[in-house]
Amino acid sequence: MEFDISEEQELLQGMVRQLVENECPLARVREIFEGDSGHDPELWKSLIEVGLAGTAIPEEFGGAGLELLDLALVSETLGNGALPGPFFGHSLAGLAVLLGGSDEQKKTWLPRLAMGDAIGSVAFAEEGSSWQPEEWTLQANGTLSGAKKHVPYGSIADLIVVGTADGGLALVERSGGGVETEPVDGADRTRRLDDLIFDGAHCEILPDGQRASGRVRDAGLILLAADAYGGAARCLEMAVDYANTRQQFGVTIGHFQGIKHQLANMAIRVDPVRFLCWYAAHAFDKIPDESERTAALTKAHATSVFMQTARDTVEAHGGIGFTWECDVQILFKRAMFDRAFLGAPAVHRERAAVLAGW
Amino acid sequence: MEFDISEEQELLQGMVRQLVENECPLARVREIFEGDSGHDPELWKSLIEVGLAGTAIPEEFGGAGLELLDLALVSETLGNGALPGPFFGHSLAGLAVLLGGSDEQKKTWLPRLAMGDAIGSVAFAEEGSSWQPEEWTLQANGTLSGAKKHVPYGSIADLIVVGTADGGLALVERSGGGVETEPVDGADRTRRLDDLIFDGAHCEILPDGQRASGRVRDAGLILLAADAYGGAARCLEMAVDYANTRQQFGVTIGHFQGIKHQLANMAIRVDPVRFLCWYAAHAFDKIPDESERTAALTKAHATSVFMQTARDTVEAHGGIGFTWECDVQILFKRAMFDRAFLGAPAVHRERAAVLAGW
Amino acid sequence: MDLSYGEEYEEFRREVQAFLAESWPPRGDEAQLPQNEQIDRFRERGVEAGYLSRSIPRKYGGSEQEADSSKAAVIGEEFRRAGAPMDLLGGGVSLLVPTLLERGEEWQKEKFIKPTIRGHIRWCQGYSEPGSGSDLASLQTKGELVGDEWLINGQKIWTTGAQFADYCFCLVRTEPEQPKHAGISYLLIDMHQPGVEVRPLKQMTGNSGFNEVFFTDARTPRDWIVGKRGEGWLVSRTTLKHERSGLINVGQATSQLPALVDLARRSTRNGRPAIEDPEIRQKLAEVEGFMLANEYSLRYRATKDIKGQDPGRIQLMAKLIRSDIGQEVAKLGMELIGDDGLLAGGAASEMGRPDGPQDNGAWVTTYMGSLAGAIAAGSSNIQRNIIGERGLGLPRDAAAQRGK
Amino acid sequence: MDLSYGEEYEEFRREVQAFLAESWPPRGDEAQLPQNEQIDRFRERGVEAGYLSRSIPRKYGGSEQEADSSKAAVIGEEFRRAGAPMDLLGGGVSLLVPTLLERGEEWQKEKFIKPTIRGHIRWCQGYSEPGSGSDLASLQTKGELVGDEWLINGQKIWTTGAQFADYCFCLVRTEPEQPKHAGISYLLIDMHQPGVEVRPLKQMTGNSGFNEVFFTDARTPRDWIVGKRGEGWLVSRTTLKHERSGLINVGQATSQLPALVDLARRSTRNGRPAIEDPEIRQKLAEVEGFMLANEYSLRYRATKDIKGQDPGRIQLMAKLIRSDIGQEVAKLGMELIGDDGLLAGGAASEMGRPDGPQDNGAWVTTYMGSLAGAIAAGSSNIQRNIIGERGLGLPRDAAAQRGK
Repeated sequence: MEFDISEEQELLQGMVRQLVENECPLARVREIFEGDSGHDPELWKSLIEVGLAGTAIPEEFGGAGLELLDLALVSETLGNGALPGPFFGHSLAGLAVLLGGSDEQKKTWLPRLAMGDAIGSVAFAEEGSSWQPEEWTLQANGTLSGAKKHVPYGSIADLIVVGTADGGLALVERSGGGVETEPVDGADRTRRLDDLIFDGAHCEILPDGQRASGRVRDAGLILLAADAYGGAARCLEMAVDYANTRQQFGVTIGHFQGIKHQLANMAIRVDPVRFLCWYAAHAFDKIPDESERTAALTKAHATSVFMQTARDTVEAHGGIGFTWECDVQILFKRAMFDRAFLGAPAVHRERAAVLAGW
Repeated sequence: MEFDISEEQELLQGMVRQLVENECPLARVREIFEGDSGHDPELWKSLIEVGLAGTAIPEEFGGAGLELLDLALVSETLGNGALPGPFFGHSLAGLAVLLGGSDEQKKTWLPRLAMGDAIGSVAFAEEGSSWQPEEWTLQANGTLSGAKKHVPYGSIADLIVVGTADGGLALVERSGGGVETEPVDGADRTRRLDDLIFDGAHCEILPDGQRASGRVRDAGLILLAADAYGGAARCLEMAVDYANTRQQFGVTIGHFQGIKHQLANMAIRVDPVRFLCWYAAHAFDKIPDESERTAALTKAHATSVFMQTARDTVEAHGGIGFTWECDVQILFKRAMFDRAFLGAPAVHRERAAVLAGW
Repeated sequence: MDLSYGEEYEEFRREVQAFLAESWPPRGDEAQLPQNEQIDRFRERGVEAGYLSRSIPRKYGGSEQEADSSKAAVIGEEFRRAGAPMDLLGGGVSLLVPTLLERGEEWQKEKFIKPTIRGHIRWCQGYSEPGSGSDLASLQTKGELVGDEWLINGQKIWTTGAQFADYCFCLVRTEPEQPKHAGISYLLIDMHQPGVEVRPLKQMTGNSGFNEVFFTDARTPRDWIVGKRGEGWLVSRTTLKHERSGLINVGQATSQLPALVDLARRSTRNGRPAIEDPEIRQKLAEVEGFMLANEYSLRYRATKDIKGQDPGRIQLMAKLIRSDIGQEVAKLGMELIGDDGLLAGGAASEMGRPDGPQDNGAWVTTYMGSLAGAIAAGSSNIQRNIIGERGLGLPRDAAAQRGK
Repeated sequence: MDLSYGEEYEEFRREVQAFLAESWPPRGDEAQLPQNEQIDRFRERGVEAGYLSRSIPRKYGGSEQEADSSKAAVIGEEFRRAGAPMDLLGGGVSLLVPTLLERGEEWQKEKFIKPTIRGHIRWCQGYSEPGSGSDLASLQTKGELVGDEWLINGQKIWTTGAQFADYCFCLVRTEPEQPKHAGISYLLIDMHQPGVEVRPLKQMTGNSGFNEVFFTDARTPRDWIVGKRGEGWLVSRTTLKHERSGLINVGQATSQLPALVDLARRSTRNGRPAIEDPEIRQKLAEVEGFMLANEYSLRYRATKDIKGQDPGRIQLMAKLIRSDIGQEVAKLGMELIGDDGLLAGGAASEMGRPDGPQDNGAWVTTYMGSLAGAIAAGSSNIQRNIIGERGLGLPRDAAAQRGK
């Protein structure tokens, strides 16, 4: 009975934390946040160099051969640093090919994704907040024609895993033509989105796509939850630091019970989320019966907590917290992404209710 | 444009407040609370003497000829004192006869109710939290047979206004036989309840009962809301007094921002309820188009606030607040009554949604 | 309890309507004038008729009317209906002018009041500093009397409208040897001078409403001080006897509800129209309960104002109640817009008051903007202290006591 | 991450099962004995087998096993499944015994530990006083050494089980000239004497769980003191090295959920089964999220205990999290029971943990009882201070500092 991450996993997280601190402290995050593309090829390269692009891709395909728990631990740490870039969509695309692809497709794409030679992304959402496989309507008949919304880094992704009617998955190479991208003016400028319009784009069906699509969605929910925990923990840390720095009435404001109790209330919501995320990822890896429902509850809970914590953190900072200059806004908008992407908390709570037979 | 109570109304409230303080301070409330009947005939007599039993009964029938706003102001003050006894049900019974009765019925009953020669009550609830006129199923065909739940002081009421199928109202004299009462082990021992079983009890239909029943219900909602405001204000006062008395760490606990901010949060919920209750009562008297919906929203809001305030007041008192000895429990249980009687907040919020055409 | 205005005020309403029918919008030649000149002339006439600047003496450009909130309310309703220019808002009119009226020198009143209420000169308020938010009395901007001029050095923040302001009414520490409150003076400073630099502060919504103002050897004449040296704190807190003409704004507290209901009508939730979802219906009705309770509290308060009576502690609560409700509205809006919650936001007011049908992006801005309500003009924690101490009679904080 | 126990512990589980199959319930003649004697004999055997009183040395009646939370968890699971008596709970076993083990005199250990862990003598805890709740160190009960005896005068409150207790472990002010903490001693007092009066405190639920205890010239021998004079505060805070055998109680944090879901299944809301109401479904799923997050926090903490590692600040949060969730559960229950919310309540546990299907009246008791969780054993405000100060590294309150 061991509910804890392993020493290797601690080392992995420590390595990623170090990378984030060295390569992309918040000052650098802000530059990318304010930049045009929201993507820093040098930063992406440094993630690739330590193998993060292929974290959950098997070793035989050039990946690190780790599990979703490891990927979630990476996400937690990247969320804590509000790291910009295509990591999230790229990771899901790799999982989609791994879980749904033919041997041929795996051999073609997994090494390229693991090595970072190709950037992957996923195109799930359709008009009307339709994120779930059973809601997809885009028909795939050798080619794709129609629209997908909110595709992470859709304009730079080389390989796009598209959700298709009847909950299937199809691969589209953006370079193959027939794909137009229109940037979304998203709040979270650390993870850019594009709407995609397919016009006769060549696509390849993933043969096990229908079986894989729910799993890929569940993985996405868990990675967003882990990101949300990391972000919420960072918010809490910022709020505590501010309370220990800011002086009013001759003392730091952390002396005031009003602030202190607000921070304590934030902490008791934030800290336990970490362990829920671990469990959800572990269930994905090892307890298939519980995986889908736990992923839904975990995404709903973790991202709600992050969002409220981000709000509380703005408030704890007073006026400065409401400014563009203050880094809290970057986390706040990341919380908006984690909350809404793949469906808002209410969607997944209702799914969890259905899955429990309520 | 005057949104305020009149000087006469202030005098009325002041008079009632004085009566409560003199005749039934909390120590006396507790005796009645802990007693068998929950009714103090002497106290009731002193209410009758100043005319409260007929507050909203026209002068021609021996009442004070006031409006629902006045009755609500009385209820607010009685709620503030957690006054035990049949006032609430009695007042509703009078309104029912007034609004639904024939001239004959009014002449027979209103003077007796106004003078306190008869105690009135209302029997609305049926099994399954069915309080609303359109939910009533009891058939009245000259006699009544069947059950009603949660009748205030059903065992001592002389006249019971019974809600009947199709939203009608019927009068039953308890002395006429065919009425069995079974005491309910209710939380609020300041307003006792009995379940009633009618077995061929003689009844008289109120000819305008179907038109009146909704109005009587609305009046009941407003009186409960006013009682709730009064009770919530008393809770707040108790919590503030305790914070100004109780010492910890060498100072009164009101010095601690933790407590102070909790009390401020209570106050901003409680204080505005007073004016909402006034408006709801005024709308009942003067703005028929808004009356039903405002009554529903006001009951839901005021009683929710009272309940949460009572909880907060227990917590603000620490251990002592959780004891039987501490008077907070009396208010707490009064909040439970106000909240659930005539239907819980969710019922009336849903009704308000329907009435708004949502 | 009488929610009508009564015949006296309905008669007055007809007068106002007649005036407006004649005066706004301008006709004939006047309609050809530039807009600001149209407004200027209209205001002049409104003052003459006794409808504008009612609390300001005639000699300073006002119409010097007896305080009457009902009349003020009628004027407000009719002017709004006609789309006519009203009394200006903002710190110059609502804070500086009453302060000058009560504490200013005669020459100051003559020089500043009329152009301020006519909108010919604009003011910004120089109170907050980076290190002095809740603890305003700890402000550090220095004023030194050098010859016949004050030399001002320091930084102000959260200065609304500083980029457009002609002058600043400013709290400045002029008596460094005095304890906190006692060392502050209330100075008037010309913003058009080399020693004043205004930098806009971009907000998280992407908009800029506030500024930082840097004073570097900025100058102002010796007698541009209101009250005596070291009395600035008291001067800035001068009880405002100014008529609260905007107060009875019937329906103000519930103004966000229609947009929220409209949003629920056009949104989908778990496959059904959101307006049919029991959770949404409950939340709408719950928030409406809070709004209505606030609405009638404000009407009570307005009535007490009319009567010249003290409304009691309810008047301390308005800001906290409004910002709490605003946050609930904003969260419910976010709940309803689905994946438009990913968007950067649109053109809603930042104080979180979308009063009409809007696109979903505006709800994102409202979602962020609703936080400003809990921060600006006295944080919610400071409000709670005020309510606890002045409203409920609790003792002052141990820590805050030490600061004084 | 490995949520199985592993083969080693499954082997151990089979041993425990074999032991239980033989020993509980008692058979033959033993089955005829009075129940307390059956339990007594079973405990004796459980200690011999190394399953009970694992952290207590053999010479004091324990089985002196190496700390192993996994074994403890397996024992707990199997004993519960068999309905067999476990280690006793309560202050005597969980607080006094570890304190004696660490700080007691040899004769104290010999005299008190074994009968305590066997349940032959019962203890109550005499810490809280009417004037000393959160500020425990301000306690006033006096102990004066007169000859060879302590003479004790004062009042304790919230004393659970005082009416059944044989002895009280008690904080008493023996050095009145010393400042707050330094003047307190830790005394053991016989409850069966004329100077001790126990009065039950009736709770708002109508039940009585707590007592007041009045000491009027109560006596205890000079050497019935643990630690030195004036060291009582430290003694009472002795780090508990006691094995936390109850800690890995898998599913503990979610134990209220099934009853709540069951209640929603059999309740009606606005004319439909409550379980089909989207608001109820959302609330159930939301509260389940909080419960699951807590559940896995507790498992993490248990794992860290096994490894002898510090779980960090999460361990400070358990009580506040539990009482917050308990209040949400209780409110949701109240929301579901309709007009049974008028009732006086039924026989639920007062700490708000209805673990199985219950009647609606029990939910009323839960509704009140859930408040006790926010009050008893350190109020929620004190918990927030602890989390803020020890968990987040915020400074101590100005006011609290003054009190020390």
